[in-house]
Amino acid sequence: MKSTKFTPERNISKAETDRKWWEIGDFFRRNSLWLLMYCTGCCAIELPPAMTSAYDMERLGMGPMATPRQADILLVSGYLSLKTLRRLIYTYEQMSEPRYVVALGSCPINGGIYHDSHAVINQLDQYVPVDVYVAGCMPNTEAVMNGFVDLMEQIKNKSANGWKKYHDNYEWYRQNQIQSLGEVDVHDEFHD
Amino acid sequence: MSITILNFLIGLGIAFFGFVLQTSIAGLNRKIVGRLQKRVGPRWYQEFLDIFKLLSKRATSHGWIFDFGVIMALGGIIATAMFMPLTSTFNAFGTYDNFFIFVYLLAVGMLGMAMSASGSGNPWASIGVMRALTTMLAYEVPFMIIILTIIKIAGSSLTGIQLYQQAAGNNWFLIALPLGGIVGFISLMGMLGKKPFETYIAPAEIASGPMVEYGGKQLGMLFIMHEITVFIEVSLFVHLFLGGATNIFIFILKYFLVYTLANLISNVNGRFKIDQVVTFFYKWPLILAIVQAFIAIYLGWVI
Amino acid sequence: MTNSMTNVEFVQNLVKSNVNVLQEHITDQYQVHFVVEQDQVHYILNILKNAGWIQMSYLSAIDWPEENKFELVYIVFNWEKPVYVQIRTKIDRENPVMNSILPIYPGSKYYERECHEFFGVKFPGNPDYEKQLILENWDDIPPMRKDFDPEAYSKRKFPQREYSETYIVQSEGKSKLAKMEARKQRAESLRGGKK
Amino acid sequence: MSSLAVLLIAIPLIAAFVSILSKKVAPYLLLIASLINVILLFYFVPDGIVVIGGYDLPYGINLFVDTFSRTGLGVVNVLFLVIVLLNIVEFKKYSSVLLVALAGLNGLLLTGDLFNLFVFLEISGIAAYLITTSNHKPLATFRYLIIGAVGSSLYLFGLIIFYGMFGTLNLMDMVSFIQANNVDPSALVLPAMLMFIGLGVEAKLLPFNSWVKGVLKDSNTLSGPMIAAVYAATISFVFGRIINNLLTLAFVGNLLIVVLVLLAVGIFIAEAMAFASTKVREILLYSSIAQASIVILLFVNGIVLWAVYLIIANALSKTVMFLVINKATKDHGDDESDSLQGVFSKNILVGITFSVATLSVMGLPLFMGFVVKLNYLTELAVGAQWALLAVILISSIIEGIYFVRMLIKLWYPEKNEVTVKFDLGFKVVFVAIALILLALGTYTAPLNTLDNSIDTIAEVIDNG
Amino acid sequence: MANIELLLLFLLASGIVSYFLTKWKSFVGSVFTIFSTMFVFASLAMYGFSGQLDTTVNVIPVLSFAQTNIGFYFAIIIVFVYLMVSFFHPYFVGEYKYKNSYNVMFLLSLAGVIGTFFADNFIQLFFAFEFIVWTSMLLIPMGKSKKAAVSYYGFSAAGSFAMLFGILVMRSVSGSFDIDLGLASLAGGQATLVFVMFLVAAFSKLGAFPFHIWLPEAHGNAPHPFSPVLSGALVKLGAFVAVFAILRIMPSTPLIDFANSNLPHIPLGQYAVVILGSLSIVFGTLMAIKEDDAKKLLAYSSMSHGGYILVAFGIMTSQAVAGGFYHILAHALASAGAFMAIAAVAKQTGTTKMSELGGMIHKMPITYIVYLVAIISMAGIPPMGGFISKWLIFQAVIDKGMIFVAIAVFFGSIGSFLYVFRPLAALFLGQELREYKVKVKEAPFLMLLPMLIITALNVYTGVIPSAILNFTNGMLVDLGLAPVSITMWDIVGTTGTLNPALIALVFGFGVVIAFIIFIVLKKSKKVTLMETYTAGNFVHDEQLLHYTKDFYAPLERLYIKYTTIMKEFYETLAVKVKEIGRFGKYLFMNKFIGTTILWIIAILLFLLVGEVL
Repeated sequence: MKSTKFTPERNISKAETDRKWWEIGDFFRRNSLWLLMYCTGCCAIELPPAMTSAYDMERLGMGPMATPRQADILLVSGYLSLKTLRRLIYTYEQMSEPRYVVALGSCPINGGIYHDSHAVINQLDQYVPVDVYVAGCMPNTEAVMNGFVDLMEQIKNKSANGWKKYHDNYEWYRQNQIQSLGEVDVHDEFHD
Repeated sequence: MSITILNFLIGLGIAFFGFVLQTSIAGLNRKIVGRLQKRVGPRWYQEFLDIFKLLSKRATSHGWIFDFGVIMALGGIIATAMFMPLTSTFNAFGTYDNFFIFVYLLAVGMLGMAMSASGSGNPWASIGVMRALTTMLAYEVPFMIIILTIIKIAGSSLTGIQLYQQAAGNNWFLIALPLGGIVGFISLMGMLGKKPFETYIAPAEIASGPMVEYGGKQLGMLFIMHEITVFIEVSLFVHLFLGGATNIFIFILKYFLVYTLANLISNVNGRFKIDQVVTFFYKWPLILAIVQAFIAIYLGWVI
Repeated sequence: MTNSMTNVEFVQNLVKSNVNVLQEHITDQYQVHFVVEQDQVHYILNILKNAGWIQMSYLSAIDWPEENKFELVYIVFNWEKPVYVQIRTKIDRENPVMNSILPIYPGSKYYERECHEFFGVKFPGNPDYEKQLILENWDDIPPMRKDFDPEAYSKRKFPQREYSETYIVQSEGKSKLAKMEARKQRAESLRGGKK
Repeated sequence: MSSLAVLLIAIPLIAAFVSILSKKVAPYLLLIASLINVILLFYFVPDGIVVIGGYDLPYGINLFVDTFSRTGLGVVNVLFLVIVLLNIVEFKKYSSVLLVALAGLNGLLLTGDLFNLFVFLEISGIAAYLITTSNHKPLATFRYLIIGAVGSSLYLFGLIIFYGMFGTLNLMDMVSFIQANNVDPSALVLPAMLMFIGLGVEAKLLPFNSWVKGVLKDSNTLSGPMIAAVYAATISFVFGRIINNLLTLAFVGNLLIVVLVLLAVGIFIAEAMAFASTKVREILLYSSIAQASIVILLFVNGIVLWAVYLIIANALSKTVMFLVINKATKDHGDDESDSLQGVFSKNILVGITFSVATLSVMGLPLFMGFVVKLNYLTELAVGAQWALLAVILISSIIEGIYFVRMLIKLWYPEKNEVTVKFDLGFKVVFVAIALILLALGTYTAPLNTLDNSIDTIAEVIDNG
Repeated sequence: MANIELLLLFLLASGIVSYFLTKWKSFVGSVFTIFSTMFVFASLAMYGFSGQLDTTVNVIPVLSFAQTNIGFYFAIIIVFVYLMVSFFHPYFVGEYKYKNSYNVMFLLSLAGVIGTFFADNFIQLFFAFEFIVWTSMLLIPMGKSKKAAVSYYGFSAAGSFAMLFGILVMRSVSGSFDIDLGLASLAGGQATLVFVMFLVAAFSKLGAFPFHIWLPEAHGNAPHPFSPVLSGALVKLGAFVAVFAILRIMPSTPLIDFANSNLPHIPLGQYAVVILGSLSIVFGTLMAIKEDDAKKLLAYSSMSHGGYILVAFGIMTSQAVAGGFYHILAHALASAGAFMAIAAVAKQTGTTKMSELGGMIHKMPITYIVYLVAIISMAGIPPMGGFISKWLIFQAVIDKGMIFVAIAVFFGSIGSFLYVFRPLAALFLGQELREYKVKVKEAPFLMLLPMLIITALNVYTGVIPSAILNFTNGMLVDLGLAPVSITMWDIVGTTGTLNPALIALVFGFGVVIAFIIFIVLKKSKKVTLMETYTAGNFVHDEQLLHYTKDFYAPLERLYIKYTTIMKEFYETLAVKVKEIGRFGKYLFMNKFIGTTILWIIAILLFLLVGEVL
């Protein structure tokens, strides 16, 4: 004999509740993005104006963070030499999920002015999934801020899943890294 | 005084209220500091967003001591907050709010965090913990001398101290013991880790010190712990020096003023080296504390 | 400034009197360079060091593929008599070997390692000149040699981004020099013609 | 029967003359004589006065046997027998000298006549000089001879003055004469001090004992224990008897203060000297100087009983310590405490006995030394001698430190291996003495059988 | 009815038996030691608490016993520490040089302990006191350094001879060695002299400020199983003598009492003790912060806790003395637990130097928990026993309003948090060094058992103090002080009430909530210790990521220059005595005979001149 009190049908499946939680999480993640400023190249000079009174990224909830463990965004600003890329991959793997990569400048896109150099890689998203590219050989601050807002949009409509891509086809990325860099985890005489 | 589950729940309520109050005031303060630097500044609930964002992320853990330390830290701090009286009439455990509980249960929180930080295996964390303990050694002694004077005058239960200050004829200890108030505020800056004494979370030098290895939920829990610690320390200052509060709104007002003043001073200061912190605290604050204690106890001049 | 001239003269007499100089050139009152035989280099560097040129500023090589020679350049500096003296020598390119000057200038250890890494010059006498210094896991010929083609290496090792059609900017034949000249003119006019 | 006491002196003398005639039989004579002496002493010799020769006053001599001299004789003869037994094989040719020494020592303890005491002093002194020749250090023996002669001649001057003043040489008559017509003590100062210094030289008191270092620094298993234990015990007994009866009458007012200061400074500096030295035998000899000064200090303060027990305890411990160290130095060659390190790691039993002896000298519980030290300190406290008490306590701290340092060095080997072998005879003696020290330390009943009236000369004088 | 004298004889007998058993097989000998100490502890505990220990003497006439509350309190704590440590013997005694004499000396010193605390006349007290000194002195050289035993004996001998001097002075006044009669009969100048002498004994045994040089060397270098006994138990002898000195001898020193009534009414003598106590707290803490060897660090912590006990007894209010007694129990348990944990680590790794150790927690988690609870109690943090005693002492210091003592006391309690954390971080946490990854495994069960018992006791004394405080109230009444008012759960101090059970409950409640928060959220990814943030560098050597060498370097730099003053003072003292000795040798013992004759003539002339004038 079913009780007469009104009990709603429990038809929300577990995946459903998870997705609901994930959306709420997205709202928080969107509104409090922490940057790990991996200032590899010359585009890093665009960041101070982004933080100070002119553009003030803090009103978007964004702020600089000291260590990869605490950061959400890995901000690649400028060209990536082989040695820097190895450290970048190591740091990327240390960040806590979900994590995003924002690449400033044209160097991560196609090698930029260093496209023909033996030391600089030409396309960043072969090695690390990049969510937002901000083109320009040194994009001005407004472009950078737009890039961040685009990232927020992507998080909102759940398309900023570079980190999931990194999980799923980790082998492909790994193979690319080995092909270009030889080996990621290097030993040298000072740190052994 | 029989202790029932109700007391525990009230205590938990106080702790939660403390967390919410402090987080929102911290948000407001970030706004004020933003406006100070002529920029827009974040929303007032930005701190909440940060904390819940951290709790939603998937973190990494370095072993059972790394997690147990965080749990012990947050547990210790919540326990301390449960004892905290909000107004002179309202507190969870009646007359058991002895001053020493706060100082020493706070130490349990510090121990938990220190343990898990150095358990994370990162040298930055150990250096951060060393600096935190050295700073604690620095600001604690002058503060305790002033507390000695207050307890000598008004007994060691916080509500007792509040009632003493609110009684007719007596005024706030900030006015009754002026030097004590100054030393208390400087020690509060040390306790909160505000800028001149922020050597143990120095983001530039040791990559945010003990917090270097925390991400996701551990960092979120440590942020909650930090907020509640700040609540405890600032409300201690309010109860000890500003005469506590008869109703909740006065308490919130005094709380806001003290925290904002501390924050503003913090934002115009550089950062001390760790041995400068120790020599600073053992020079003027200690001398002031001794003079104040001498005047208050032996000469009996309590204004 | 009479004494600086005498410094250069002083250096000239010093070097000429001790070793036969193949070629000599004074860039200005602070820089002078001499080209000497390979086996004379150690001798002249010793003399310079005793005369006060105690700092080894730089050691590197220049690749002359057509002469099939490497030209090693040693730049030493004297703090009392401020003159940069460059000692240059040409060594064989196929089997470039040059005894290390570690005993004279201990500081040259890393320069020699770098020179080996980027040019392939061997420096017996320096215990760890083969060790990797700057390039990590480099798998090609030393990159600074002229016969090394970085673009080919870049194309081979790093995947390029494919674009659907090629955007090639056609420059209208105005030479680069002419453009620079026009720009200079406009800057002059803006400055109001003052010298 | 009563005159058997004379035999104690006579037998060794006769044996000595016979042993000179035939070298071969000398060691057996020595053993027999000392054995007879011990038997005689314990079973046959009664108390009382033995008058010899019945001459009138200045020439007549009488022997005086009472509990005080009996204990002295007992200790000396038994220890003499033990040491002789251990060294008879090695020092065969010294038997006649040892016989003379035995006669002299017994004579010293027995005689009641002061001049006779001087004679026996000379006899035992000569024997002592000859024993020290076994150290093969002629210069040290020569120095001991000269100072010994100076000492005994000073004693003689004192005696002559006393004889001049009181006309008698007999201890008892002289004391009763002084007490009868209560002579002004300031008159007695010079002779008393002369006699004090004379005997002080032989009793190793500080300013007068520069010979001790030469003799004991390079002693061997015979001369070490003989000089340090047997001779020291005898002289302490004799000196104590004279102080207790005769010199106390003189030690009044500031003379007493001078003597006490002399002794106290002597104790402290002796301990400091031991603290400063690293050679094990030097440490032992300086500590025995300090102990000797404490004994004399007790006699001067009238604490006779515990002084006697201290002499016994010291004699026992010193024999063990000197025997062990001399034997170790003979085998190892050098007695520097660093080079002798770890000598006990191989022979544990000898190590234990040596440690027991050292701890007893330091005055630590469970050993005789503790009981004696505690009691004589209490007696001093009763006598309200706080300054002396403080000096003794401070010097016993210093003594404790250097003894512990020495003990730990001897127990724990460092680099080189020290191989020293002690044969059975030595071990038996060591264990026996250690057991005595341990027994008397814990079960203190036998110690309180005797009491302060041990020296009965005073009684004899009072009741005629 | 446990007869004390029989216990003593039993111990002496078992000492001899254990000598032969250890000679045969060291494991059997050590197990025998465990059972004999257990028997002694059981018999004492069963009859002691109700106070009917049989004190009749039938075998050895000279001994005489009396059971007092204070004596029993000390005895039961120390015998308990002896029992707990004896569990370590089977694992450690095997490799010492004179292993069979180790068990003997251990049991003999235990006999000495019982003899001291149940003595009713001073002679037996002194007898047992000296007996402990030389038995423990022979144990110390079996550890690392031989010189430690010499300095240990030097200071202990100085202390006990000073006490003997006091006893003799008291005897000359009261005529007998009886304790109560002697103490009561003292008055005026003599009382002060005896007070000072007993203080010297207390300070040298406690290792407090002026006589603390031997403490780090003896505790640091003693054999691993013996240092918990040294610092947990034997230091308390000093406290026992301090009770005599401070609380029962009332030296007629002037009272510190200016016109104003707020000033502390403490006699000058007691105030001097309090000042020296606080000095030893401060110096103990400063020296401990700088120390690199874990055992020396804990030794300095015993010095600073000795200072707390002296301050507590010096203030002489009922609260302070109760705090002092409670602190004796809390510190005995805490330092015994800490030393045993370090001994367990030293057994596995062979060293106690913090710069060579790291990451022990991964292989020895239970030892880590034991050490953690021990240092929480040592630092005086709430759920553990140390907090109660420190709270009582703070109440008393504040009540008396002594500012400079308060500075030292608060500095000591915060400083103790600093230096106890250092071995925790250096020894147990941080990177796991490669050479210990394979070799180290958890301590065997027989070693863990005592450690866990002590941990449980640490927590018990922290949460439910009423049983122990009742017992200490009985002792306070013996000393003529008002008992501390305690109800079932909380302690009523002069300035506030404390409910330790409530604090522990609320702390547990807080931890449960934090645990719930932790569980609800997503599980975090397990990561090894080497994958830490190293600013991008690839580091492969654990040593580079392990921060232990001079942990508090910036703090050290501030006072490093002044740390060796006291040590140099004592070394120059020793050199002075040596110089006197050498001068004496030069003066009296030189080769030239003339000097002796010169001395003889000089004395004679001095006398004659004296006489003639």
